[in-house]
Amino acid sequence: ETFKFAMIDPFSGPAAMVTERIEKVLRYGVDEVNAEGGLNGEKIEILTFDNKMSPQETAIQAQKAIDAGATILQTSVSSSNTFALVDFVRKHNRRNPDHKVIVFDGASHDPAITGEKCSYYSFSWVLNAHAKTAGLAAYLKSRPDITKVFLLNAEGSSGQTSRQAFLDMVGKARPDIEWVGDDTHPLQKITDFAPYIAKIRASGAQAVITSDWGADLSLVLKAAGEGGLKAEWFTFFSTGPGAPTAIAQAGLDGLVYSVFDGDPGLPDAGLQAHEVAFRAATGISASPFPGDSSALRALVAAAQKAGSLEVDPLVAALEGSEFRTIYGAPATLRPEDHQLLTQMSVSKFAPVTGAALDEEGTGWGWHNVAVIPASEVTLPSTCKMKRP
Amino acid sequence: MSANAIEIRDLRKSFGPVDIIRGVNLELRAGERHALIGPNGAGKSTLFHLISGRLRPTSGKILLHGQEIQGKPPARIVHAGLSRSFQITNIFPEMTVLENLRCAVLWKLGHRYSVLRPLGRLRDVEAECTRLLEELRLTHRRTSRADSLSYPEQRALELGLAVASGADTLLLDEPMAGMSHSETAAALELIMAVTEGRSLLMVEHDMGVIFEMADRISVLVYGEVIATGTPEEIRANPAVQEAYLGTPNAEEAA
Amino acid sequence: MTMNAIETARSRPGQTLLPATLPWAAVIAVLFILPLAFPGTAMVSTLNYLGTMAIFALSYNVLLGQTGLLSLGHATFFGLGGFIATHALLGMAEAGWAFPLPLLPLIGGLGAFVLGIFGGWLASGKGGMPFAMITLGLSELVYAAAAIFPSIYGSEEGVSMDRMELGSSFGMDYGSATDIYVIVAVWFVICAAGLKYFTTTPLGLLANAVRDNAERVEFLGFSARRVRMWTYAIAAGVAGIAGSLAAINFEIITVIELGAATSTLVLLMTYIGGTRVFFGPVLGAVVIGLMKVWLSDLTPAWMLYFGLLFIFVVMVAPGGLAGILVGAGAMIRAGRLGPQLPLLAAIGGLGLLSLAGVIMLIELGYRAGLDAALGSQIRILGLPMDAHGLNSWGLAALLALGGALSIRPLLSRLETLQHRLGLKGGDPA
Amino acid sequence: MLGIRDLEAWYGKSHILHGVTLDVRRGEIVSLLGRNGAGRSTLLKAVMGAIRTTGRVDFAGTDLVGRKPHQIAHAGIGYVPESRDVFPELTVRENLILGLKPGGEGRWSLEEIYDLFPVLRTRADTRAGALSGGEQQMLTICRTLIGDPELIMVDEPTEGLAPKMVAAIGTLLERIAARGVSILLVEQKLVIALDISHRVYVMGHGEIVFEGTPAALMQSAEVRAEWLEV
Amino acid sequence: MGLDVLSFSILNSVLYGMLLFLLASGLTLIFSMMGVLNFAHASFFMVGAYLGYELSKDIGFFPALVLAPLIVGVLGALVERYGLRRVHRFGHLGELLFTFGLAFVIEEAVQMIWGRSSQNFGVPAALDFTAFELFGTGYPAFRVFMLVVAVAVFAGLWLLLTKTRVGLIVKASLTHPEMVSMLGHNVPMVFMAVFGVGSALAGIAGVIAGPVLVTQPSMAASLGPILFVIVVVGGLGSLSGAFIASLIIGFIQTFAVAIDLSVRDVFGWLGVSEAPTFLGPVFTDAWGVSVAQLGPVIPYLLLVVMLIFRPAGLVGKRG
Ligand SMILES: Nc1ncnc2c1ncn2[C@@H]1O[C@H](COP(=O)(O)OP(=O)(O)OP(=O)(O)O)[C@@H](O)[C@H]1O
Ligand SMILES: Nc1ncnc2c1ncn2[C@@H]1O[C@H](COP(=O)(O)OP(=O)(O)OP(=O)(O)O)[C@@H](O)[C@H]1O
Ligand SMILES: [Mg+2]
Ligand SMILES: [Mg+2]
Repeated sequence: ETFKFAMIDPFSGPAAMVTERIEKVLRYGVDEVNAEGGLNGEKIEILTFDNKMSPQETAIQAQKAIDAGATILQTSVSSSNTFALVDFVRKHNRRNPDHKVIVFDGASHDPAITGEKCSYYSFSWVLNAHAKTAGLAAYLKSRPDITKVFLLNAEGSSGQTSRQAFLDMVGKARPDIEWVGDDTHPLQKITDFAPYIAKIRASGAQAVITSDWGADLSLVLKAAGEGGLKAEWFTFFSTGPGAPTAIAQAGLDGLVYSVFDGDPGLPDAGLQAHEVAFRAATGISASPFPGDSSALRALVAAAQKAGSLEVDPLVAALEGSEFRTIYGAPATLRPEDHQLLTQMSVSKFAPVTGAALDEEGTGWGWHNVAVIPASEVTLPSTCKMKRP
Repeated sequence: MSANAIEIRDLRKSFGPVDIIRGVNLELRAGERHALIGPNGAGKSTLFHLISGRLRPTSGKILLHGQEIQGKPPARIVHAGLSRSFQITNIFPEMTVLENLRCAVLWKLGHRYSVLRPLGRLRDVEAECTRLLEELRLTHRRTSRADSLSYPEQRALELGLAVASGADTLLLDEPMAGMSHSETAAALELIMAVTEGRSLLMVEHDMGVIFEMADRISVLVYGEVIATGTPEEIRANPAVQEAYLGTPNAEEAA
Repeated sequence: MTMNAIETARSRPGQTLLPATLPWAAVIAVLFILPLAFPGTAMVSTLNYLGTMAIFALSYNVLLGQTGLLSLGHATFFGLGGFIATHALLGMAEAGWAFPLPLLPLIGGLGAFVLGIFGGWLASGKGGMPFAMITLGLSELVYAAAAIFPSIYGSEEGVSMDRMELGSSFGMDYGSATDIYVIVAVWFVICAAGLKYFTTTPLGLLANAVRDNAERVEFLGFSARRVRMWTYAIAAGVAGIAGSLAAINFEIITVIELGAATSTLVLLMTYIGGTRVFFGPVLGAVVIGLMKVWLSDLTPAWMLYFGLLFIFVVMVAPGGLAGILVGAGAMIRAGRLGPQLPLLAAIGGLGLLSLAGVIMLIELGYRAGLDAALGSQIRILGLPMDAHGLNSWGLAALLALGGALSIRPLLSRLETLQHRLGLKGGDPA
Repeated sequence: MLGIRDLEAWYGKSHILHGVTLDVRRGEIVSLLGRNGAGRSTLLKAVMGAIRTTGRVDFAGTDLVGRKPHQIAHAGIGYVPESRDVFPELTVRENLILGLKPGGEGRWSLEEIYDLFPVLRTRADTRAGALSGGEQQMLTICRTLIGDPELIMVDEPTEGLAPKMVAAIGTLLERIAARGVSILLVEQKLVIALDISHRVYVMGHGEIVFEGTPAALMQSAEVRAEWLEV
Repeated sequence: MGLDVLSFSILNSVLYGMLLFLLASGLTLIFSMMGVLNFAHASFFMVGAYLGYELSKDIGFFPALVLAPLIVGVLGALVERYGLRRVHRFGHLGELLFTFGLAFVIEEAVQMIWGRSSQNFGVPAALDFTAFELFGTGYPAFRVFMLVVAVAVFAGLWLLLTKTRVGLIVKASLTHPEMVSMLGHNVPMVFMAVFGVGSALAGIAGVIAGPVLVTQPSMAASLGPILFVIVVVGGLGSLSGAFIASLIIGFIQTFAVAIDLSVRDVFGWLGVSEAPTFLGPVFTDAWGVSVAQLGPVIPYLLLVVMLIFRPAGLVGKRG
């Protein structure tokens, strides 16, 4: 008898690149937990289901996961799938009160998941876009030299939510900033960003803020390097796969900042040890995906506290649980909206020397420039949760 | 209604700089069998294309029962009562003979684009198709795919499609092309039978056929009608001999 | 007699020779038995998915098989139907109207039909490649519009609904997948019967005529464009019904459902199933649908198998799976299968061996390359193998190549035999 | 020049030619007559390697059976099919260019071809598919001629031609033969064939049933009655 | 728009257009000659990029620029010989679907071999410098190199098509393969060669584009559809048409970004400053749409309009 943890993510198609890494992080964490006795003595078993990056397919696969006996359904890649899963489980739990399941949101960062769509059975294990923007705003207060900023975001809810947050929150924190550009581009459709770079340069921007990720981010950074653009880049997802390679190739030495829950540049011994061990085992960095480890750590504690692996006691125990993230930072899961609260880190990407951790074999790595405490990135809950 | 089924007035057609039809005047009297002959490349098929709406004329008029049809799309011209066959067999190869004919009779029986009743229940369609199959001597092939028919059978079907649409005016473009003597004779008999009571304009190179079936003959040379008359008049016309027949007895060679 | 035998020697899988009512009885019987045979919610909701895709594929075949039109954007109507139905449900639920859920596809279908008339009017001036390209362009436009109108399409996350909000009707509250199964099954029978009926109507016949020889149709008094437009609209309407059913089943509809990937999927289903047999697309939808939903559990390489299956069908069975079945059925009835059986069995056996080899090669390849992190030890088809072991690779290659090579002489013997039996036309040159 | 021995040929499973033996000598015009369906066209296709064949086809010292059509064409055999196989999407000039062998022009230059049929010159840039039926027939013959074959096999070249043109084709064939090109002619119109041929063969049911001079054929009323439709 | 933005945009348009042309040239070649709408063309492009990356690690960029396309060409020829040729007799639909399946297989195979992450394929050192300065900013030499290669390919293909009979043979063979072979042409060889050359062109484009774009498994899918737009808008099978269409699309996509304009601005000039509310949120949605967002859509609009009003395309002569 095992405790079944289902991972419902795109295991094929372009997005599989991300899934693949998340799976490694998760398996590594589960192996650790199982080695120490599992959840109250029960081993965790990972089941994987390919949702092919489609919300509809997510529903099919979720049903399969439930039939296979999974207690926790986790999805990480893309908020659209997360929404679909949260919705599916909300209805499922209502229609099948004897077979309830829990949703873990492992990496998607749309604030709506713990905001208007929040659900008693869903938990978000990463900081959301609003929190990250708050972190960015806090950091920019220490950079009065930056006054001309260009906004570049993708179409679609994720890019547009971030864009609005930048305008509101950064604008409020730094009223002196002039928005010299505000472009929305199609999602994952642009093959050559050179025109955008020309426009950014012409605007005289000192910095670009972007919520782009994946191929879009790699392409835009490459184009920036090629076009000789010297502006600084503030990004959420440049620790993710592909981006470090692109930055190093583009030669954007010290120009790209990661504003994220954490990164390998943080001076924490535990983190360093974890990264080294993890890289030795899997060949990739663990830092871009902190959600899985956080979820597992909270789960172990909650299982102990609840003394049961039944859904309702587990959910009750998960609420308000406190633990440390892989970055070594204290974190809590806020009971009101099931949103993770923790500190943030701002780092920039530049060449490293010696035994320091480099990324994707580029010889470049993250250098921490600031840690933003949790208090600065904690925003009030907007969730109106229906509790059973 | 005019006494002429088709009346063509000063019709012209050019492709780019080349004038192919250069002021054709032609009358097809109601109920007559009229043959159109002329050297290769004279423009006979082009004239048929112009009349039937496959091509638009550059200038001139075409009247069908007194109604102007030049430049109209083919379907409209069919509605006005004219239908044609093609020099190169032009049927529905992957459908059965029966289905070919069904398509052809649908419009005249008023069923058009209907989805109201299945074809099997349309008595009038079935009756008409049965009659046509009989007439074309294709009854034994009714469920064969059209592309599995022998060449003369395909030509018969081609003719059937033209006849089936119920038009009272028919244009046939070399209906016997590629047939042997005995096949030609059979085809001629068939054509005579199915065109009974209709006006017919037909292109053919086989002089034997033409002199046997035509009430009148027009000769088209370089895009102009150089002569129209009874078979005897045409045979005797020196200009026709010069332009088309070659030596006076060349027709025996054919 | 024309020399270009290549153009004319197209596939000619004959009409099915089964009595007309038999497949229908079989279909209805199967629809009854299925949910009993496969309990479990996931299985039922998979069946629901297959049912909707089967309707979708049938609608696509109105274009591809019946009218000879290659649409690269049929999913547009599947998706739009789904959005229309979803918004209708949301609107009616908010207004508090009582509308029986099973009739919701009517709204989606009607909406898609009307849009289909418009799209068909634009696209059907020509057949062939221009038609394919216009449908591609139109569907890309509709897809791109989704990014511009998030209030209709709901951004990437789509629009979700709760199908129970319309209340109970027909004695069901629509909470369980089984209720939805009833809806899908009934709609499947309605759509299949309707489309089958359509093939027997004058317009259905004209669609065939347009496929065969669009120009000649004009000289019979019909407008090929109008025929295309109406068949396009009908196909769109049925696709809209399928899309509505998908929306009801998943309770969410997203722009992915009207994108190129979905259009491709339905094309694959229809073609692999077989375009010249009425139920062919259904077969394709079931096979591909199952592969899509279940194969991804068994192997990370499912997309590769998908592509290979597709290439295989295109190369050796242009009549699709249904074409093979119909051909085999005809042979059995003609009593011609008997003499071929030993050879066929040998070919089948070797084919399976070769297939096993190919599967091993692919799985080993994935383990050696992409999934190297999972370790080199792997069980393939029950055999323990090692992605870094020479033996494993050798065995796989031996099976794959050996099987394929030893099949070749057998295939030519089969061909000679079929010649002797008078089954094969066409000259070997 | 061309020596056909015991040629058998099949369309798929149907056996059409049953051991045909036939010779064409250099510069000779030989006609192959027979009823519809006798197998004359099939013989030409068999020589060209387009269908399954057994037997021998000796041409200029080599056996052509089993060779690919393009190799047979290279060996020096030109073929004018009975259906007008012009390339409809190409222009008249392009059609002719495709007939050229890699070495360029031989006995017949492009200009000379145009002189033979002036209408082709005026239509040089017209899509071949738009040509009249008769013009397509001329084009097909010319396309083969320009490839400079040693032997040319013509299948019903006068089909669909106006009477005046029919006579012209006869003259043309004689001119071709006068340049040392052998001709194997399949023809329906007996008068033309007998008029220009040196020798004739009559074919029936896939076999040669008569061989001799035109005069001999004219004398043999039974042969004509039984194997020809006149 | 300042002069600097304008001149940079023009440069970028031309270069992006040329990149598209490099890719579209092979597709046009295959499509125009063989009538095969090759859905796997972008996949060959991707294989070219990966091979270019792999080979340039060992033998350097320029040898790789020669060798990788050759390998891709041979691959293409093999695909034609053992795949397409068999399917040919089932008509164009069969061929199209075959390439469809092939695209799947190639994409998966590439991932199986190289993984799903992007490859570290950078601009070669020899071309990693500034070609010239414009308004104080340098322009990378590699992009200029790309332009040169594109023009060379255009010229080479043009010669191939106009100075040899290959084009005629293939075109004629589409409808009458037996007749063409009876005129002495080895039709199967020519088909194989054409497909091979077309694929090799995709390979060249891959090696060139690999360092500029990101070498990753999704690079095929993201470029595929736009290539069809180019081939169709240019006029089926017209090389110069494809050249012009590539440039047009390059300009559209670049200038759509450069022009800062949204629906709101346009109505602003007309004196309407707020979105009408009577149709609910639909108008508010449309209000914020900018030209930059429409950029990627315009080609498809062009495609549809073109097919409706001028199906032969820009330069197509034969409808
Ligand atoms: N689209 C076109 N472009 C240029 N020339 C054309 C076109 N269509 C036809 N022609 C020319 O018009 C002339 C008349 O052709 P048409 O087919 O009408 O001749 P025809 O009298 O039917 O001859 P035949 O008896 O040989 O069939 C021919 O010379 C042909 O080349
Ligand atoms: N592609 C084919 N497949 C099967 N049988 C064929 C095919 N072509 C011709 N035949 C048959 O072969 C026989 C000989 O045909 P062939 O074309 O050689 O005759 P022919 O003497 O040239 O007559 P015609 O005057 O009709 O041209 C006929 O019985 C015909 O039906
Ligand atoms: Mg004509
Ligand atoms: Mg013949």
